[in-house]
Amino acid sequence: MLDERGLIEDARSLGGNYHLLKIAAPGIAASAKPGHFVMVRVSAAYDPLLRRPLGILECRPPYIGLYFQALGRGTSMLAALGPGDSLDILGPLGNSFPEFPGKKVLLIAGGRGIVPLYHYAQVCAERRPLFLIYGGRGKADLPLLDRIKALRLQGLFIFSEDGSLGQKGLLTSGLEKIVREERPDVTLSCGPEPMLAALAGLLKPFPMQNLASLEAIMGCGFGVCQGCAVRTVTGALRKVCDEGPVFPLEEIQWPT
Amino acid sequence: MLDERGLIEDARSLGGNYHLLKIAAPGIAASAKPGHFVMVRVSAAYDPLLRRPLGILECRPPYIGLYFQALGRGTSMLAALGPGDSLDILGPLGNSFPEFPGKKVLLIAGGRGIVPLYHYAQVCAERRPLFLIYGGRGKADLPLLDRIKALRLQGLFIFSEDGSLGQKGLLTSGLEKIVREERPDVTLSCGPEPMLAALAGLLKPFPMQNLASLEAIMGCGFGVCQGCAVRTVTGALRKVCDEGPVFPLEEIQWPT
Amino acid sequence: MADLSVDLGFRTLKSPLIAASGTFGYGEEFLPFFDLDILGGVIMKGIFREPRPGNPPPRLHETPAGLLNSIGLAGPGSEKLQESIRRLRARTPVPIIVNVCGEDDDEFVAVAETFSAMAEVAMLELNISCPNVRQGGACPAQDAGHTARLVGRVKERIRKPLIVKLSPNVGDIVGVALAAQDAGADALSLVNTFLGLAVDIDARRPVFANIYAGLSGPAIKPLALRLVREVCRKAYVPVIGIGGISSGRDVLEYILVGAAAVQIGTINFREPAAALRITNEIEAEMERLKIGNLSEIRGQLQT
Amino acid sequence: MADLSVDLGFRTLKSPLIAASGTFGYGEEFLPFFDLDILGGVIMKGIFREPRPGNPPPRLHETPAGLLNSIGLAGPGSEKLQESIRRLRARTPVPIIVNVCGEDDDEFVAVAETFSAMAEVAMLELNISCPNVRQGGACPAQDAGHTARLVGRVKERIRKPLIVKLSPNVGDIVGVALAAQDAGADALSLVNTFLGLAVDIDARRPVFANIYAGLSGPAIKPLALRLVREVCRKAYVPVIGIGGISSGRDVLEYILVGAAAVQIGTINFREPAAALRITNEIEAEMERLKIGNLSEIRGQLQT
Ligand SMILES: Cc1cc2nc3c(=O)[nH]c(=O)nc-3n(C[C@H](O)[C@H](O)[C@H](O)COP(=O)(O)OP(=O)(O)OC[C@H]3O[C@@H](n4cnc5c(N)ncnc54)[C@H](O)[C@@H]3O)c2cc1C
Ligand SMILES: Cc1cc2nc3c(=O)[nH]c(=O)nc-3n(C[C@H](O)[C@H](O)[C@H](O)COP(=O)(O)OP(=O)(O)OC[C@H]3O[C@@H](n4cnc5c(N)ncnc54)[C@H](O)[C@@H]3O)c2cc1C
Ligand SMILES: Cc1cc2nc3c(=O)[nH]c(=O)nc-3n(C[C@H](O)[C@H](O)[C@H](O)COP(=O)(O)O)c2cc1C
Ligand SMILES: Cc1cc2nc3c(=O)[nH]c(=O)nc-3n(C[C@H](O)[C@H](O)[C@H](O)COP(=O)(O)O)c2cc1C
Ligand code: FES
Ligand code: FES
Repeated sequence: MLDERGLIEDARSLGGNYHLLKIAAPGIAASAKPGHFVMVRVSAAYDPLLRRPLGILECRPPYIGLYFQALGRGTSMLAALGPGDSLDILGPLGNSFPEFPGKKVLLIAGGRGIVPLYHYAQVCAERRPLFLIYGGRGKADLPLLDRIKALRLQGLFIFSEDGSLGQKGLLTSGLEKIVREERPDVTLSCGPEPMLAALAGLLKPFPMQNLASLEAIMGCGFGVCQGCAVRTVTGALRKVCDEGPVFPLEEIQWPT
Repeated sequence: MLDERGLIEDARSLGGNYHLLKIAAPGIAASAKPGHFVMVRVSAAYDPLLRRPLGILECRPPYIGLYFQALGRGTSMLAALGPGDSLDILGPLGNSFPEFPGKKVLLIAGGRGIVPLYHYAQVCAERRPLFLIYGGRGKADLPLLDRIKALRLQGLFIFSEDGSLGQKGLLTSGLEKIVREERPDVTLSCGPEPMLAALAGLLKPFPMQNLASLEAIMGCGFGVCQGCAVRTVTGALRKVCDEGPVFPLEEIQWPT
Repeated sequence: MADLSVDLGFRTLKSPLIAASGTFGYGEEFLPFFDLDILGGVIMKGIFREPRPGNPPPRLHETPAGLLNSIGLAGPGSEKLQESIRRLRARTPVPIIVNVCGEDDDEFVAVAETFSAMAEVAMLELNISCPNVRQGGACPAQDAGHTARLVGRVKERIRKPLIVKLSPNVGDIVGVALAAQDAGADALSLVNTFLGLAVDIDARRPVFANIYAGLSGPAIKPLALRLVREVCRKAYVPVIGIGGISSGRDVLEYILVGAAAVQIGTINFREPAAALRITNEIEAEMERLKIGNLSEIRGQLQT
Repeated sequence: MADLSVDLGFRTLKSPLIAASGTFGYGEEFLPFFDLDILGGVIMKGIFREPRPGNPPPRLHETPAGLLNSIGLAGPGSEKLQESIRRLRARTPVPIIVNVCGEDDDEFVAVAETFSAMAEVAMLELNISCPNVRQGGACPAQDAGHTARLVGRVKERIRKPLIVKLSPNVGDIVGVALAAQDAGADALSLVNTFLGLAVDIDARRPVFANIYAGLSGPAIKPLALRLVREVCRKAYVPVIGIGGISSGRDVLEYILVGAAAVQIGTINFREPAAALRITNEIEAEMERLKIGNLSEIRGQLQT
């Protein structure tokens, strides 16, 4: 973990509020693993005050790739940056995904939840059978599709709520069928909370290991502020930033 | 006076913290006169909270030119902008310099105080005899010299404290001689407060009209916050933003 | 279209948005930027009987997302303000509110009487909470007894609705609020600026001659919103929320905690047409949240 | 080279810069970023006797230049903290300070006794000012009498210097400060966070389950600096200034108003090596201003 000044090499808008940044951050790139995230300082001034957590999309030392949605003030400021601009990045953070050698792995990505799973697929696709379910509201929410197709996935299932790409509907609507047919050993998921909550219910009957990468509001990203607590089924609170962001899906107390 | 979204057409660093911006701001450019200034919003976020006052260096509709020193947080953020970036600009503000048709005018500029005087010279040099005294710490503080030489000035006197350009010394050291020789009807001055205070003393014996453009910390720039007060010799307070920034030199109570 | 009107009980305003005293000059300065008649009201810069120069410069100091001011209620005196009010009335029908000041209680009463007599004035706001008049920041609103006495005296002599403006620099703002209410305040407005300090480390002096100054702007919003909620829970007269408002969302936060209307201050310096933008944002939020009139959500914070 | 050491009377610290409780974890987390031994001290996250889960999420809400937190003093309990302290001591000689909490006075005393007995602990800081334990934000530091009683009881049972941490959410902070001092506090630290509120307009609820939360960060600096000056003018025990510090200049401002040392909080989240940067900035400012030791300027604000 280190705090380094990253230099933007390439900045790309993918339409629909989605952005890609390629950043030279040699220290972080040297040790980033799939599932890790970074905390990015968006402003030299004190508004916004906090850094923003972003997953690592890919890592090709000395570069890391970020993929994000410009939603609020912080991410909009990030979206305005271009090549030559620099920004402070703290990372790699969090617990990352285990590799699961030899296991059949199903990746389940909702919207920007693709980030850590893309990274996982890029690193692990050669080594084991990988399947990916990828869903979004519509075509515009799935701008990484071309890159995903270039990965060596054993199976790719696309869902869009409006039917503009792949199957029409929420990805959870097609999930059971895919699981029954492909019989994965492990699922790795990332996406909006309602999606993960639904997954927790849908996957319960199957004898698999299910890991999910969570989001939470973060003050620090390295375990000191206690701001990122998430409640587990035992009622205990865990820190998403350093005890996670990857947790067993069934350990989390999902909102009902 | 209007608040418009200016589009940066050209941004140039002149070294030594000095920067030039060429901004498309058609509404402001349509009515800006020498001595006018603008209030520039430096950040979309609330830190820095206030706009920054900057003089208008030149005005070629639809463009205005700004020339500024990146000193603190606000001006440093401005210095980071480039072509294609936009920024909110309120102007033209203040009372501007009278034209003084037919009069012999001596311009006295210290450092970035060149801004309104350059504008005046550009607009008025063809119409009346103009002299300019321009001083700074050293060569690096006088980066507009080439442009100034292109103006049709009747006389140009350069001073630098370190002697790296023109005569060595403060411009006030050579002032009396120049005034005696050229016998101007009017002086227009702008520069650091100690320079203006010294001018007030030096020019007192001469029978001229002396106008100075002042700086003050400004909250609004258009007369509503009362933040920019300056004390006059009568003890009264005047607002630099809308009663100035141009005042008769001898009306101001200069610090001793 | 959302209906922005709000009911203060004694009067209905076209909009919950009122321009705060000291941040909107004498109204006229904003005519180039938007039609003032979209506002619920315009409050004039605080006024004393006689002209006052105010405090020596510097009078402003920027802080992160905030502004310290020590203007010291510079102003032209009652007579000149009457002229400004007539000039503004000639240009716009927006309700004009006078921010009444005084060095002592008698002056407060005298100034209030003067403007109560003006047909152009809709209401008075009693500024018992300016931290920049006395060194150390003391003001009548720091004492419930003084507040009650003063409000009572002023109410006796005026025939216009009286808003009493409270200070956040007190231990028990609710106590002062209730004292003002019981003494006859028709509405309460809060907050005035928070006492703050800035130091010039080179000069080893406070930045301001008066030492302390008043903090305003987005930085104070969470603090002001808390105080407004506390007062709204206990007062029955309408409360006008003030402090750091810079967006339509901010306005809805204040209404949810119980404010009947709000004032915008420092944001007017940064953005002369802020009131227009915020009005549009309030409308947009109301439509998004399917709110027909703000009375539907006023004080409806679920806890 | 500037000499950063400061004298608290009962102890000399290597630097005026202390890491504030709740913003520095248990120290270890910062070892990757800089050598903690440059600091005057490290204060552990506030501790109760038993483990506490803290408040439900969300626990943080960003505001302009500020942070609202409602962590609710989540922590592992006294026993686990003792282990953390031993681990930290094994890695660095930096003075370790324990931030002592309690649901009631007995618990404060018990926790204080536990850590007073630990050789690794340099001092205790009595956290009587956390706004996130009770709904509404009430805490012992809002009452001078309660403060005096509690400080007196704690002092009787411990053999380490006691810092008492004050709340800004009071009418008369000087009164509470003097009560703590007279009851035996060896030093005072202020301020803890300011009570604030944020509202979720979509849910029509407060953002936080506990309704109010504590505001920290650069936004509060002008307010905290004012309060620290007021206490420094009246107290004779050393005062540790806290609130929004983010630069070496800020530190010098606090020293000029009379603080003997300072704590940095929220800035540690934004910038894990903030303490290192600020240490360098203090040195640079001291050299620029030709200050050999901070005692030369402590309390030297010219007014
Ligand atoms: C571990 C982790 C990894 C993430 N990876 C990505 C990614 O790869 N791509 C991407 O687009 N987004 C990602 N997010 C979400 C991203 O952090 C938020 O969208 C972003 O912080 C919003 O900031 P803002 O300033 O634009 O929004 P604002 O609404 O202005 O933010 C205000 C505050 O809320 C917090 N916040 C708002 N939404 C979220 C959220 N969903 N999660 C966490 N904090 C939030 C912000 O950090 C800030 O403190 C990730 C979040 C986490 C926790
Ligand atoms: C009418 C007018 C015209 C000006 N024209 C120019 C110009 O053409 N080119 C140029 O380089 N500078 C000009 N200045 C000065 C310029 O406004 C300041 O240098 C700038 O505001 C500093 O902001 P900052 O954020 O970089 O500094 P910071 O130190 O971060 O500023 C903090 C606060 O102090 C104020 N401030 C600091 N220094 C000054 C100053 N000298 N005058 C006014 N406010 C100050 C800022 O506005 C801000 O409120 C002008 C000032 C005025 C009043
Ligand atoms: C420069 C300035 C001048 C002010 N003058 C007055 C005044 O004359 N009378 C008054 O009641 N309040 C005055 N105030 C306080 C504001 O009306 C308002 O209560 C305060 O600024 C908080 O609101 P804000 O955060 O939206 O600015 C002034 C505030 C500022 C910043
Ligand atoms: C997330 C968070 C947790 C905190 N926890 C504690 C605590 O456990 N004990 C305590 O005395 N103060 C606690 N504080 C208050 C800080 O120590 C400090 O007094 C306050 O944040 C003001 O300083 P700052 O503006 O530098 O952050 C906490 C502050 C924050 C932001
Ligand atoms: S984000 Fe600070 S502890 Fe997790
Ligand atoms: S800057 Fe606001 S009145 Fe002059």
